[in-house]
Amino acid sequence: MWTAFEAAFADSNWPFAFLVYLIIGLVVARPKGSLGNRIMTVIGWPIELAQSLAGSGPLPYLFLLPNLLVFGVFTFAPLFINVGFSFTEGQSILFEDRPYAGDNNWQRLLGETQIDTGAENREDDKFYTAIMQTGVFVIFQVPIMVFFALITALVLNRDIVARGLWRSIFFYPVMLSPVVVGFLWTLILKRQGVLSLTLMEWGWIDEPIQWLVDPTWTMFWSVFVFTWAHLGFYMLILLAGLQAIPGDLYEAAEMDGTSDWRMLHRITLPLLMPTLLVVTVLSLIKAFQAFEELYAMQVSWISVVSYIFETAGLRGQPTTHGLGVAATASLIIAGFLAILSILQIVLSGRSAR
Amino acid sequence: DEITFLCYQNGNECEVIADLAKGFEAETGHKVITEQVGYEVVRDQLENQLQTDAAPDVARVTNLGGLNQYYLDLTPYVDADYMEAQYGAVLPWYRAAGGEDTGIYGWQTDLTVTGPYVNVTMFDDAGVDLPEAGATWGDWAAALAEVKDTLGLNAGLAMDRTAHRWAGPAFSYGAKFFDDAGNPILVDDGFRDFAETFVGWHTSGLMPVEGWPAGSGTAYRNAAPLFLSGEVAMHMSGSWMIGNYSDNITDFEWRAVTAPCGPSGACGAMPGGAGLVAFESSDAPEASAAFIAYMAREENAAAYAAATKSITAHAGLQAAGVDYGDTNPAVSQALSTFAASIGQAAESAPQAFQFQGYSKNFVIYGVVPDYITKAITGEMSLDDALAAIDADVAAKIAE
Amino acid sequence: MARLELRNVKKKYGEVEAIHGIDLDIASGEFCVFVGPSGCGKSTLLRMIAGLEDITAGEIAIEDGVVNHIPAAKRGLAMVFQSYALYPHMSVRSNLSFGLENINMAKDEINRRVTEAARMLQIDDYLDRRPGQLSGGQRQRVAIGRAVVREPRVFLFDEPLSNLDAELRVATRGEISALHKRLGNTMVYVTHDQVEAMTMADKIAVLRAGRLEQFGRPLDLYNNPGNRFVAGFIGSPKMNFIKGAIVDHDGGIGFKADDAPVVPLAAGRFDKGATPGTEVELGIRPNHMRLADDGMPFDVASVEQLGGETYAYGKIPGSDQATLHMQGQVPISAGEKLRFEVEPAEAHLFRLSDGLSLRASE
Amino acid sequence: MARLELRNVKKKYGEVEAIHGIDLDIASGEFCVFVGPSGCGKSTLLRMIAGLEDITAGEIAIEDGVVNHIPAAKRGLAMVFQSYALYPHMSVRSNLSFGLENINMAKDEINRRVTEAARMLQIDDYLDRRPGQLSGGQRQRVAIGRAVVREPRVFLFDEPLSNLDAELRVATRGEISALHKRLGNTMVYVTHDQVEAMTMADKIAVLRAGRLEQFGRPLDLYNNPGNRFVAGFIGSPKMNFIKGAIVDHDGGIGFKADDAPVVPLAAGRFDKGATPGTEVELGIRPNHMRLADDGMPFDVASVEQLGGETYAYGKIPGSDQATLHMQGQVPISAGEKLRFEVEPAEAHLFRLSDGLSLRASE
Amino acid sequence: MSSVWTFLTRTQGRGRLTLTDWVSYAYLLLGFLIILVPVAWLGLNSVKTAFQIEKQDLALLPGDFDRVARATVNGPEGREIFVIGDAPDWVLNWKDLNAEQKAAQDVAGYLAGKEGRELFALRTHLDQVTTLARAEITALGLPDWLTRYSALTPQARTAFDLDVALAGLSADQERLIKEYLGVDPYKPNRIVTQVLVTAPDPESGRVMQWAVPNLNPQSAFLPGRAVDGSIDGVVRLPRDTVTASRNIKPAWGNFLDPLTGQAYGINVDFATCITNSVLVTIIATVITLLINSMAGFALSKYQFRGQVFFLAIILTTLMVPATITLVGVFKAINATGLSGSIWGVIIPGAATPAGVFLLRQYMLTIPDELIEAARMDSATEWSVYWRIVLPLALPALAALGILSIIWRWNDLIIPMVAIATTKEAYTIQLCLLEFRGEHISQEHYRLAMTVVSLIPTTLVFVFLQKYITTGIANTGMK
Ligand SMILES: Nc1ncnc2c1ncn2[C@@H]1O[C@H](COP(=O)(O)OP(=O)(O)OP(=O)(O)O)[C@@H](O)[C@H]1O
Ligand SMILES: Nc1ncnc2c1ncn2[C@@H]1O[C@H](COP(=O)(O)OP(=O)(O)OP(=O)(O)O)[C@@H](O)[C@H]1O
Ligand SMILES: [Mg+2]
Ligand SMILES: [Mg+2]
Repeated sequence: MWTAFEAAFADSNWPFAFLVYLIIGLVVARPKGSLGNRIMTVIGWPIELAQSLAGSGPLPYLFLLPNLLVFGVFTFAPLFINVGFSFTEGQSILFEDRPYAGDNNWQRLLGETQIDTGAENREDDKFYTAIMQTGVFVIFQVPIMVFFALITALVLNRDIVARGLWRSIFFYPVMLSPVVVGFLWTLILKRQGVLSLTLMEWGWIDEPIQWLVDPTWTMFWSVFVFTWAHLGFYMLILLAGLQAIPGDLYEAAEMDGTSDWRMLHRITLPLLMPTLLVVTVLSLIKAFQAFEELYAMQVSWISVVSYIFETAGLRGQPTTHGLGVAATASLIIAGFLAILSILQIVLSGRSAR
Repeated sequence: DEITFLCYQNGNECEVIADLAKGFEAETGHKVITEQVGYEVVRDQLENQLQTDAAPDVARVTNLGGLNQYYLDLTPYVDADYMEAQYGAVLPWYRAAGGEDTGIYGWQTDLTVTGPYVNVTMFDDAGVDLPEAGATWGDWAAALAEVKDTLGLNAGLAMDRTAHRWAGPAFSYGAKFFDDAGNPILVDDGFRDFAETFVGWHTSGLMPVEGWPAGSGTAYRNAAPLFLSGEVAMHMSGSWMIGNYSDNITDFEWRAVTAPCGPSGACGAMPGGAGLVAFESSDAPEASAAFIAYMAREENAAAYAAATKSITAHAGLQAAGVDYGDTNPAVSQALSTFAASIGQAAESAPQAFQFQGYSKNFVIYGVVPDYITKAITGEMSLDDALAAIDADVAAKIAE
Repeated sequence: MARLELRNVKKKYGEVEAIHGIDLDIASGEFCVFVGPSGCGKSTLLRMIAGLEDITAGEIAIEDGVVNHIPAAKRGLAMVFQSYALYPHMSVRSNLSFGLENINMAKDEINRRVTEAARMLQIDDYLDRRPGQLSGGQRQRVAIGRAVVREPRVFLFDEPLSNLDAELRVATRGEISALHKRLGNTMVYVTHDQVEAMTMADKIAVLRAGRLEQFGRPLDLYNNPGNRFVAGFIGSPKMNFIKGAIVDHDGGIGFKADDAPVVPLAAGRFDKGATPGTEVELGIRPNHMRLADDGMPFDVASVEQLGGETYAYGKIPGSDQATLHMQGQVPISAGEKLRFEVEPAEAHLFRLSDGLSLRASE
Repeated sequence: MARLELRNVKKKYGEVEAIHGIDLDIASGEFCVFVGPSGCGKSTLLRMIAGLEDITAGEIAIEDGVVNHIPAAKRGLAMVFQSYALYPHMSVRSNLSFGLENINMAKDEINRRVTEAARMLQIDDYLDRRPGQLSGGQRQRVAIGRAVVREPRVFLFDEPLSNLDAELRVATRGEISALHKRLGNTMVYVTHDQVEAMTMADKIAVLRAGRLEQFGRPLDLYNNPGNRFVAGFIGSPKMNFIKGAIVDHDGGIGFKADDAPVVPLAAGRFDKGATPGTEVELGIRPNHMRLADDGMPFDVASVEQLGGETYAYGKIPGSDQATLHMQGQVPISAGEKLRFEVEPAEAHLFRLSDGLSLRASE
Repeated sequence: MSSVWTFLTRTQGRGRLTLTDWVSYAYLLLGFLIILVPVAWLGLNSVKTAFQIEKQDLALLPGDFDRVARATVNGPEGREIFVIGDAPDWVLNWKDLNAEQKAAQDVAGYLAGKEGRELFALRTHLDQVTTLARAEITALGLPDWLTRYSALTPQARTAFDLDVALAGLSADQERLIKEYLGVDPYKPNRIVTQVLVTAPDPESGRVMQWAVPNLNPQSAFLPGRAVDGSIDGVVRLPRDTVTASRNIKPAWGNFLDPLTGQAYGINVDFATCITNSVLVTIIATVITLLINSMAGFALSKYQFRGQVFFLAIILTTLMVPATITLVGVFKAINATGLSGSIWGVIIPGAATPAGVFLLRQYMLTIPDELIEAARMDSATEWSVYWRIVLPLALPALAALGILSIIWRWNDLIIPMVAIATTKEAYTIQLCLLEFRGEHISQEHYRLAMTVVSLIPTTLVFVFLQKYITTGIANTGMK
C-alpha cells in the first residue's frame, strides 16, 4: 500500500514544499481550537499576515493567487508555450534545444509544398481533413443534440409521473467517463456486436455492417454516441431555463386563448432563447474538442484534437517537427474557439437588451 | 548501483528477465528495478523520456536502430569478442546508419519473425489441404478463399495493421525499400505489385474490413481477436504469438506455417525482435552494461529462451538447440517453423534483415498503413496512395 | 358586464380541502373584492373562476351559463396577474394584441382596440417598448390594457398592486377604480390589503380558511361585522376586544369585564341572544373610546405620538392589548393610568363561544 | 454611552457625491433617528460611522476621538443590520460569542456576557437553536444581543424593522425603545418609516439627497418644520400645500390663493419675511382643515371611506392634489363641492422661492 | 401534426392523460431503452467468460455451450479426425486448469482405460507426451540433444541423425518419442473443444449429436462432425436446424483476477489504478474546493482593481480549454516537474473555471451584510472567508465537490498528457485504455474493469443525483 503511494507520487518534491508551508503556518499562526480551526488557521497564515501588515487592500489578490497560479501555469502558459513551439522546430520539448524556425511550422502545416524537400506537402491535407471531418461532425452533432435536448427538456418539463426519475435517467450518461462510453458502444457497434447481429437475426441486413469503419456510418455513430453521452447535460440546462420561465406567463397565455403551438413558438422558445444560445455555444465548443469517446471507440476519422494528439506524438510516434506543427494547429483552433466565444458574448449581450 | 529497467512484454518476458536479474544482483550487488509498461509506451514514449531526464538506464526496445543516438556503447564494458561471435548477426541492427559504427549496443533478447498462423480445423472442415512449405501467397490466397467460401466465413486472412507485418510479403514480392546506400526507394515494382495484391485481397473479401480498413493513421490494430474467435482461417502475425495461442486457443487446431513466398520465389519474413540496451544518460553505465553482459551469457540466454519460449539470437544455442523443457510438441513445432523462416528469409530476402536495422524504418512503418488503408477504403486511388507514400517518406526522412 | 355566480364551489388539492364550499353572487358591473388572511383561498377561488384550476365540486356560472368545463380562453374573462405576467420578449403593442391574434381577429379590429386601450390607459407613448423598459406603474397599466382589449365580460385581478411601492399603490388604486367606473365591467379583485378593499369595493367578500365569512358593502362590514373575525380584520387600527359578560344594567343590559365598571349597551341594538349572563367579547374600535374620568381604567404601557394623532397602548380589564386612539397631540406618557368610556352606539358584542355578532339584524 | 460628532462629513462614490457635508452632534445616550426618502444617504452615513465605508472628507469623532482611520472592528460600535445578518450556520450562542472570540476574550468572560445579554433579551431558551429556527422577532432580539454583548459605545441600526410584517414591527419597535431606556446607550437608527421615527426618536435627523434638512425632537419637526420638504415628509396624511401669496388682511396678514377667499394668518406666528406680496405656499395638514360653509372651495375627486375616518381627495385653488381628512364616516361622494377653512394656528408658510419656513423662531 | 406539437408545448397540464401524454411517455421510454440497454449489456457481458466473449456470444446470460472434444491424430495412417464424446469436463478444460488442479486429476488412471487413436490424442492433450518421452529418453539413455531437437531449424537438424538415435526402439516407444519431436508422420496431435449440438442428419433425417466449431450466426451452414463417429467427414448442417444447450456460469474471475493481480496477460495492476484514481479524486477535490472557493470569495465579495479582468480570464478558460492546447500543457506539466506522478493529474485540473464561476455565483447570493457583521465583530478576512462564507456556501461546495469527483474520476486527457509514461501513476481510465495494443484480447477483463470503474460514479449519481443536477443546472457548464 505504502509503496503504491510512493510510486503514485513518484519523487515529486511538491508535497515537501507544501509541508514547509504548513510548518511555517504552524509557527506563525499558532493555531488553537478545534481540528478544523487549526487546519484552516495553518493554511491561511499568509493572508492573516498580509492583513495585519498591509490592511485589507491586497487580500483579494491573495485569495485569487492559488487559483490563478494554477490557471496561469496550466491554462494560459500553455497557450504561450504553444506559440513558442509553433515558432521553433525540432523534436525536443526543451526550448533550449529548439532552434527558431520562423514560420516554418506554419508552412509545414498549411503549405502546399514541403519546405524541407520541396515535394508535395501532405500535412496540410491531413489537417484540412481533420478540420473538415470535425466540421461535418459538429454540423450534424450540435443541431441534432440541441434539438433532442430541447425536446427532452420540454417533455421532462411537463407534468409527468416520476419526473425526477426520468430526469436522472436521461442525465446518467453524463456521469460515465468517455472511455466507458467508448467501450460501451464499441461493444454494441463492433462488427460482431449486438446491433449488427440483432439486425441480421431480424433479417433486416444480410451481413454485419461495419458501423465504426464505414465512413458514413462511423460519422453517424460518432454523432449518435457523442449526443448520447452529452445530451443529458444540455437537457438539464434547458430544463433549468424552462423552469425559469414564470408559470404565470403560461397562465396569462392560456387566458389569452393561446394554442399549444403558439405557446411553444411565441412564448416558450423566445424566452428560452438565451439558454438555447448558451447551450449551443457550449456544445459547439465541446463538439470541437470531441476526442475521448471517439478515441476509445476507435472511429475511423480523425478529429482535430486527435490530430493534435497524434501529430504532437503524445499518442503514437513522435516525429521530428510534430510538436511544432501540432502547436501551430492548436493555435489556429484556439483562435477559432475564442472567436466563437466572443460571438456568444456579443449575441447574448444583444439578446439581453 | 540501482538500475532502472524499462520493460514491455508480450508474454512473460519481463518476469523472466526479472527472475534472471536476481542472479545478477546476487553476483554483483547491483539492484535492478524493473518497470513494466505497455508496448506503446516503449514505442511512443521512450524517446520523449530520453529527451527529458526521465529516461531509464536500461530498456527492452524494438526500434533497435532508431534509438541509436541515445545508446551507451557497451564495448568497453563487455567481452566484445564473445558478443561478436555469438550475436554478430544482429549487432548491426543497433548501429547507426552508414556502416561506420562498430559499437556494441545491446543484447538481442530474442529473435522474432513475422509469419502466418492457420486454423487447421477450418481447413479440415472445409476439406482443403494446407499448401505445402514453399507455397506462394497466391496459393495461400486461393486456399483461404476456398475455405472461406466453403465454411461461409467473413474473411480468410487477417493481418495485424502495421507495416511491419506487411513488409515481409512485400519483400517476397520483390520490394526493396531502400538501396545499398541507405536511401529509401520505397515504391518500386515489387512494392506496387504487393500493394495491388493486398488491396485486391480486401476488395475480394479475403481480408476483413475490421482489419486494416478499420484503423486510421498509424494506429496499430491487432488481428489476433479475429483469429481467436474463429473468424478467419489465417492470421499474419509473428513468432511472439506462440505462447498466447498455445494457452488460449482451445477450440480449434492451429499451426504456424513458414512464410509464403512471392512470385519471385523469395519468401520474405520480417525478422526482428527486442533487445536490451543501455542509455548514455544513465547514471550507472557500468552496472547497466554489466547487466546486459550478464544476460547475454549463454546459460542465461538459454534459460531466457526456454522460459519465454522464444527463438534465441545466440548463434551457439541456435546450432545446439534450446531445451524448451516440458513444452508441448505443438509449441516446439511452431518454434522450429519460425526459426526456419528466419533462415529462409535471410537467404531469399536479405533486404528484410537489413531493413530491420535500418534506422529510418519507423518512418516507413508510420507512413505505409495510413495510405494503404486509404487505398483500400477507396479514399485515394492506389496510384495516389503510393505517390503519397513516397512523398511523405521523403519529407520525413529529409527532416 | 356579466353576472358571476358561485354555487357551493369546492376545491381540493389532493386530500387538502382549500375551499370548503362557497356561494357567492356577484351582480353585473359590480366591483367585488376578496380579502382574507394569507392562505385563505382568495387566489384559488379567483383561479377557479378564471379556469386555471379545476373545480372539485359545485358550479361556477357566468351570466347564467355554467362554465365549469369551459377552458379558460373561452370563458370571456380577462385576468391581471400579481406579477403582471407580461410577455417580456414582446413589445407593449404585441402584448396587447397577442390574445386577439390568437383568436384570429382581423388586423384592423386589433389595431383599433389596441389604440383605444392604449389611449385610455395613457400608454400610447410606450407601445413599442418592451415591458422591461417600463416603470412599475406603466407595466401595471399594460397588464390592465391586455385585459381591456379583450373586452371581457369579467375582469379578474389577483393582488395587482402588491408589487408596487406605497405611493404608486395609492395612485394606481385610484386608476383602477376610475377604470371600473368608465367601463362598468364586472370586476373581481383579490387583495389582502384592507384599505384597498374598503376604498375600491362595491362589495367585499371576507374569506377565512376556505370559507366565506361575510359578503357585503364595505361600510356594512365595518359597521356591522358578522363575527369577531370580520370585525378584527376590517378596520384600522384594529378593534379592541374585551372579554366579559352581559349583565343587567339600568333596566337594559350592560357589559361587565372583571372588576371594571359596567358599560351600558344601547338598547335594541342587540338581538335576543344578548341575554344577561352570556359570555361575550365587547368589540370597540380605538377611535370610539373617549377619555372620561369615570370610565374603565386604562394602564398605559406605551404612547406613540404621531403629531396628528396619539396612540396609547396598554391594558384594560378583559384585554391585555388595548389601543386608544386620540386626535392631536395628547400629552400622556407611559405608566399613566387613564380612564375611558365607550360610545355605546359603536359597541359590538360577540359571543365568546362562536364569535358571532349579537347585533340585531336591521 | 458616547457622544458622536460628524463634522462636515462628505462621501463620494467615484464622481457622484452621495453625502454633501453633514454636521451632526449626537449627545451621549441619545436615540437619534435618520429619516429621509430612499437614496438620500441614510445608510451611507451610518456605514461611514460604522467604519464600513471610507470617509471622503470631514471627520467623525466618537467621544472626542477622531475615528476616520480606525477600522470598523476597533471603533467600539455595534451594528444591527436590516436583515439582522445573523450567521445562519451558527447557534444563537455562537452568534453572540463570535465577535468576542475574535478578539480573544477569555472563555469565562464570554460566557458571562452572553448569558447576561440572553437573559436581558429573553432569548435564554433559544441559545442552542439556529437563527433559522427562530421567529422574526426572536431573530431581531438575537441581532440586538450580538450588539449588546460587545458593550459598544454606540449602537447603530440600519432599518432593522423593515423586514418584519406590520404587526411584529409595532411590537419590536416598542422593545427597542425599551432597550434604549434600559441601557442608556447612544443609538443611531436609520429608517424611512416616519412613524418609527416619530415614535422612537429622541432626535430626528431628516436627510435629503445627502444633505441634512433638519435635526430636532420629533414633535418639533412636526409642529415647526424648517422647510417645505420636512413639512411634507413628516406627518401622515401628508400636509397640503397651497400656492398663493401673502396679502394684507384685517390689519394683519392673510393668505390668498387664486380666487379663493383670503385665509387669515395668526399674527406674530411668522417672521419678518412674511410680508405682503411674497409668493408662498401655505402648508396645512389635512386634519387641520374643517368643513365650513364659507371657507375655501374643495372639489371632491374621490372619497375613501375607511370606516373610522374619511378621506376626500380633490382640488382647491392653488393645489391640484389636496386631501381632506375627517373623523368617522362622512357621507360625501366624488363630484361634490365642499368648502373648508383652515385652523390659523396650524398653518405654515413656506417661501415659494426656497421652500424655507417663514415661521418666527421661538 | 397538431398533436405532436401539443405534446411539445404544454408545460403544466392539469389532470387527464391526453394523447400528448402518451407520446411523451413513449418518447421517455424509448430514451430509457437507448440509455440503459447499452449499460445493462455491458454489465451482462462483464460476467461472461473470456471464451464466450471471444466467440461474440450474444446470449444475455453468461455461460458456455455444452462442449465435446474433437481430436486430430497424425500417424502413419495419415491424419485422422474424430470426436471423443465422453471426455469429462476436466479433460475438456485441461488448458484452463492451474497446476494444482491439474495435479489433482488422476491422469494416468484415466489414460489407462484408453487405447489407440483416442489414447494418442488424449495423452498429447493432457501434456503426457512430453513428460513420458523425456522420462523415456532418460531411462533408455538416449542422447540428450533429443530434448532440444524439436525446436531446431531443419538446417540445424541435419547435424543430428535421428534414425540412428532411435534405432532399436519398440514401435510404441518410437511413436511416443517421435510425437514428442514432432517428426513425420507423427506431427503433434491435438484435441480441441467443439460445441455439442443436436440436429437432424440432412441426409437421413436422423436426429443426432454433432460437434461444430462454433455457432456462427452468419453462415447458413455449420460444419458438423458426428459425435458417435457414424458418419465420416464433415456434414453441412443447416444453421436453423441446429440446437445447442448452454450452462449458465457467471465468470466472477473477470472481476477478481485483475483486482487481486492474478489476471494473465495484463500489464497494468488494477488495484493500483483504483488506488491512484481514488487518491487523485480525493486530493484534487479537496484542493479544488479550497482554491476555487478562495477565488470565488475574492471575486464575489471584494471590489478591487482588475476584478472584471480576472473574471474575464476565468470565463475565457471555459471557452478555450486545455484540451486544445495539449502541447503546451504537456510542456507545462513537464516543466513544473509534475509529470510522471499523480500530482501531474491533480494540480493542473485543480483550478476549474466552472467551479470558480459556480461558487462565485452562489457566494453573490450570500448577503454582504453578513460579512460586514463579521467585520464589525472583529473577524479577520481569512476567518470571514472560512468561518462565514465557506459554511454558507456549503450547498455550492457540495455540488462542486460532487462534480469534481466525477470530473477527476472520468478524466482522460490530462492523465494521458501527464502520466502516460509512468505506469505506477496510471489512473483507472488510462488503465482501461491500456488494454488495447496487447497482443491478445483480454476483453473479458476490460469489460469487468469497465464495470468496476463505473461503480463510484454510479453510486455518486444514485445518492447525490439531486445535488448534481441542481449544481449543473445552476452553472450551466461542465
Ligand atoms: N397547488 C396547490 N397544492 C396544494 N395546496 C395548495 C395549492 N395551491 C394552494 N394551496 C393551498 O390552498 C390554500 C389557499 O391558497 P391560496 O393561494 O388561494 O391563498 P391566498 O388566499 O391567495 O393567499 P395569499 O394571500 O398568500 O396569496 C392554502 O392553504 C394553500 O396552501
Ligand atoms: N457603492 C455605491 N456606489 C455608487 N453609489 C452608491 C453606492 N452606494 C450607495 N450609492 C448611492 O448613494 C446614495 C445614498 O445611498 P444610501 O444607500 O445611503 O441610501 P439610503 O438613504 O440608505 O436609501 P434606502 O432608504 O433606499 O436604503 C444613493 O444615491 C445611492 O445610489
Ligand atoms: Mg394569493
Ligand atoms: Mg439604506
